[in-house]
Amino acid sequence: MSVEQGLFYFLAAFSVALALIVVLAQNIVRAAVALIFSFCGLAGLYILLDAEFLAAVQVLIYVGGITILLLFAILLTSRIAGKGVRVLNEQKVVSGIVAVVLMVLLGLAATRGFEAPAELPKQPENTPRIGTLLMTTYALPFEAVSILLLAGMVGAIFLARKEEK
Amino acid sequence: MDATATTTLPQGISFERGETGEEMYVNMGPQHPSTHGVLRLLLKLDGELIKDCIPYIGYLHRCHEKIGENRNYIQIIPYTDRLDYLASMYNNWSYVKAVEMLMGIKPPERAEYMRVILGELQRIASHLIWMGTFGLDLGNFTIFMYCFREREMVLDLFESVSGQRLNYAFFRIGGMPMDFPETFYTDCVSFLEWYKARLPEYDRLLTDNVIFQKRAQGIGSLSREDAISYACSGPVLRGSGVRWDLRRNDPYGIYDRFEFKVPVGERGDVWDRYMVRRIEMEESARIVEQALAQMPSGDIMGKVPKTIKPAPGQVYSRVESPRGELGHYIVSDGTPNPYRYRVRSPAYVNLSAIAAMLKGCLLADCVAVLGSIDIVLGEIDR
Amino acid sequence: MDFLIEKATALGVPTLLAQVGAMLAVCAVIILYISVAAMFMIWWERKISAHMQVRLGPMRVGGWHGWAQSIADGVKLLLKEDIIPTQADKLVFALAPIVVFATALATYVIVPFGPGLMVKDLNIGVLYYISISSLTVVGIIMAGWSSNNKYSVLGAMRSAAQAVSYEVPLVVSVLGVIMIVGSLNMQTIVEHQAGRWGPLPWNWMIFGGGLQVVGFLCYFTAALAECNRMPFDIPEAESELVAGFHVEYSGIRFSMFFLAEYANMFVVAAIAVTMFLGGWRGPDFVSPLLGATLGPKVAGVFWFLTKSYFLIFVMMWLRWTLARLRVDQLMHLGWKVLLPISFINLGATGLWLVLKDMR
Amino acid sequence: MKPEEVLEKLKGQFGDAVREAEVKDQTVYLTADGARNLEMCRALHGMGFTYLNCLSGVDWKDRFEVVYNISSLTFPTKVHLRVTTSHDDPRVRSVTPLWATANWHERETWDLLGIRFDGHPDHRRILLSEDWVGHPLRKDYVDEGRYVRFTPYGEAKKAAAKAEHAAAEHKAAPATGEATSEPGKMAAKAAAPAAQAAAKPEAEAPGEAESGEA
Repeated sequence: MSVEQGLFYFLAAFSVALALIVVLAQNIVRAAVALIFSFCGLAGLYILLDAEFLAAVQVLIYVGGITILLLFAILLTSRIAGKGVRVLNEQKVVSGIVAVVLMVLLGLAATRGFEAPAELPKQPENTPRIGTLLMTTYALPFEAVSILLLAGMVGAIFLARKEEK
Repeated sequence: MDATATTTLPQGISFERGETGEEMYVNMGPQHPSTHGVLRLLLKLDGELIKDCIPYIGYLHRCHEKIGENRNYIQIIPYTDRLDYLASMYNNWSYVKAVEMLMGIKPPERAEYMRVILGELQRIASHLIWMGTFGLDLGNFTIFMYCFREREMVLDLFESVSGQRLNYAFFRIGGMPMDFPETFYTDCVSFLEWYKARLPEYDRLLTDNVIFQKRAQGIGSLSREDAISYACSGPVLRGSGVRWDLRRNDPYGIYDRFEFKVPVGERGDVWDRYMVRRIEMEESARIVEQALAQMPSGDIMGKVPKTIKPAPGQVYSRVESPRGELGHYIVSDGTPNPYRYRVRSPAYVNLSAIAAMLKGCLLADCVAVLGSIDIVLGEIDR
Repeated sequence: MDFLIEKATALGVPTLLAQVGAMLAVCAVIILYISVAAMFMIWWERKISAHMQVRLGPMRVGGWHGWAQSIADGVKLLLKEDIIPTQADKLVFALAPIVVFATALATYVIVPFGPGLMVKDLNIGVLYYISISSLTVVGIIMAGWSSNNKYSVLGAMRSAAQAVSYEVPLVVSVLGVIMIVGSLNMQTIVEHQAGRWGPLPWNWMIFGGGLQVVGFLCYFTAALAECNRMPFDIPEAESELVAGFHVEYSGIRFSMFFLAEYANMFVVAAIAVTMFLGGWRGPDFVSPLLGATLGPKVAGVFWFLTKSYFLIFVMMWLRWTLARLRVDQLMHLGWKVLLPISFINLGATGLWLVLKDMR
Repeated sequence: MKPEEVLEKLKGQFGDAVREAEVKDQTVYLTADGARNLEMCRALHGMGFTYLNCLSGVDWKDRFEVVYNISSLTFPTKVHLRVTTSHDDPRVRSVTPLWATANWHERETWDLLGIRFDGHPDHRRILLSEDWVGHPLRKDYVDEGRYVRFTPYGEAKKAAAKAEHAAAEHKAAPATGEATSEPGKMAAKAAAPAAQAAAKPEAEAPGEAESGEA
């Protein structure tokens, strides 16, 4: 077992364990903190796949941006911070079935759907390639996503704006 | 932060109900580095915006006035030191002036000059400490150390005169207990030279600093009418645009002999109060210089009976202390103790206007507004 | 690090052992460096502030100008009782300083101390720094929230808001340099700043390399805010919030925050030097003495540290001179002043590059 | 405005309510009936006396006096107005609507001397804690020697109720105290010294229990 393999198993177990805490934790702030570390574990997995850019963006956007804002929102609405949150509700059975089905589907897709390459192609400098692709082949989807985000931003500003009297 | 904060309102207190109903209550103090002592402000906030403010005072209360009623007239002098402990000379001055008025004593001219010199040096020292702590409130550490350097020099001068550095108890009813030492004149002149050269230094560090200006301008405004209605005095009143200085408008002692400017502000905000004090720091130095030049020789103690027993009567005397109008109201019934002894402390009255100043400010401005009033809790709580 | 691994495998050590051993060795070196450098910086800041304020600062411990004061303070902090408030969330409370310190540690990976002298020459160097530095806020929020103290929560929230707002101008101001160089790799960026600019011996980014003066100023301002340094030290404003997010911490946990703060200061200055001030480039004056292999490395480290510590000195200088901004003024500066300026800088740089290509 | 003019105007308007009047230097010394203090102050305020320097109270054992030191920012005349009120039920009208500064002065006078100001917007103690018994600047105030009763807000009420209960048991509480908003404290204060002394152990008991626990 090489270092890479060992690291992979460690990071995978780490991410899954923390993801479980996110779902099961009674305390919402603790869940958010666990989410952060789970994301970090995923970033580690990306690095093992030589997708360094993706890893950095994962940390920057998901950890540095989204989860921080999440925590911020939790702290601002002080009533839910520090209080216990019910993890299970009445629809235990239904949700359990859905979860199992989803897991089976994903497992099937992972094992049968794609053909796993025998060896990952080594991409020493994938960041410039991503940049070039985004600006040439995928320019249209890229711009479409930008417009979507812009619309989201406008909506957020509209909602947050105070009513003028 | 805490939703339960609303339930900790003390009994008998009710804020007016706001429109949004999303107010929260924050206690500032009594243990807080920016309240300059033990002052507690209960703030009603809408987000960061201050909607209302209730000050709680009295943590240092020692019933100074009751103590005064149980001491004879001379014994009270050292107690007055403890009122405004940053400007003890003025407490002495206001008190002995009240007793002198009650007894019809006129101190000799040389004593009056000594009083003016010591008083104006005290004003410089007090304004220096205010400027330093005000800078500290707004996050500028260095000005604090600079101001303390010069204040130490003033205290050295006072030590050479009275042997004390903080609570001098140096004024006597009818004059002064002892003359200046020989070295005082040269020391004082060299201090003033040094001090006047330092003022532009403070300007470069604090007054001209854009961040500092942004923090001070346009916040904590007190209108002219409000300032008069709240009977604010000193730099707070002058900052609101009222040209009123007891040294000029109701000259006591020998203040009509000196030439000095009375600075006033325009908008009554924190910046105006800052600038008024900043200019007063120069003017006080000018007054000391003039007084040193004019100083006559002669007695320093007037004719005072052995036992101080004023005839029955009452008097309200006031002086312009660094914080404003410091008044003593004394009722005599002919015994060696005052029958009623009341202190009108300027910081107490100025602080009562804080709710008017704070309305509409941000929470972070609270520190600046409080600093601009220049409170001394020893005087407020008495 | 690769160099160490190669040496070790050449000596017959198994790969796995070599890799783990090299990692541990490098980590130990970095921790040692951070501790010593932070202690030095603390002492230095005390001396600088003291001399700016007509004081002397520490004078006793260790003899000459109290040089051992920081060591004494460090030992004292380590020996102090470790107090955890009863109402605190103990797990998060204990983890927070570790997170803050670990992120500070991780950013040292891409600091190019000299030619070839860096822990790992990552292709995504700058991006790595930006993403890791955003983790610090997580630690701060954890600390603020778990302390169960109103003031520390306020401090943590202010800190988070500040870091999120200032990260945007920080990244955008750095983008100009990345566009000019065309790489995120730290060593490549330094290499790009080689050569002369007219009569001047510097082809640095802020000079001939790219005229990124505006970018540098934007970066430096935003970096000050990222480090919570004056005039942006609102999260820990003493006169408003007492001490901000770490008000409940004591002993060794507090010292970790303290070390991380100074470690971050150094990293911020080091990145600024690398991106804008020519990195470790400078006159090589030691090669004649030490030979061609060691000489450039020593000179590089010398110049790199000199430049970095000069920037740190500027940061301290600002701290002891300026007053503190108000929260809304801080946000105003970040969003309405720095961000537009850095965008204009970015656009102008792009235009310049296009025009240069056309010529 | 000259001091004599002020005096003349006031005498013309209020007649007998002005009891003693004297002009010394620039100051008008007046003694007046406490019942008409607000009208008199309003008249002075209308004459241009916009600045209330000081407001104090004096306990003359048989009566209380409230003293107003009023001046103007435009002319040098000052007014020293003393209004008298009874010793059993000292109360005058509040002048806070005229001068905002009177707010704290009147609160302090209530706190230390126990003079009530009708129409005051925020009639609370200011320097002493909410649950203090008595008014220290009164000449007949008996020092408790040791102050052990400070309690947080919620318990202040309880302590006051206890004191009231104790006072009522000794049948010494006069009816005057009942009208106030803080009946417990007033009752305890207005009670004869004997009743107060008897009430003391009762009131002190919780404090001692606390210190015992500590």
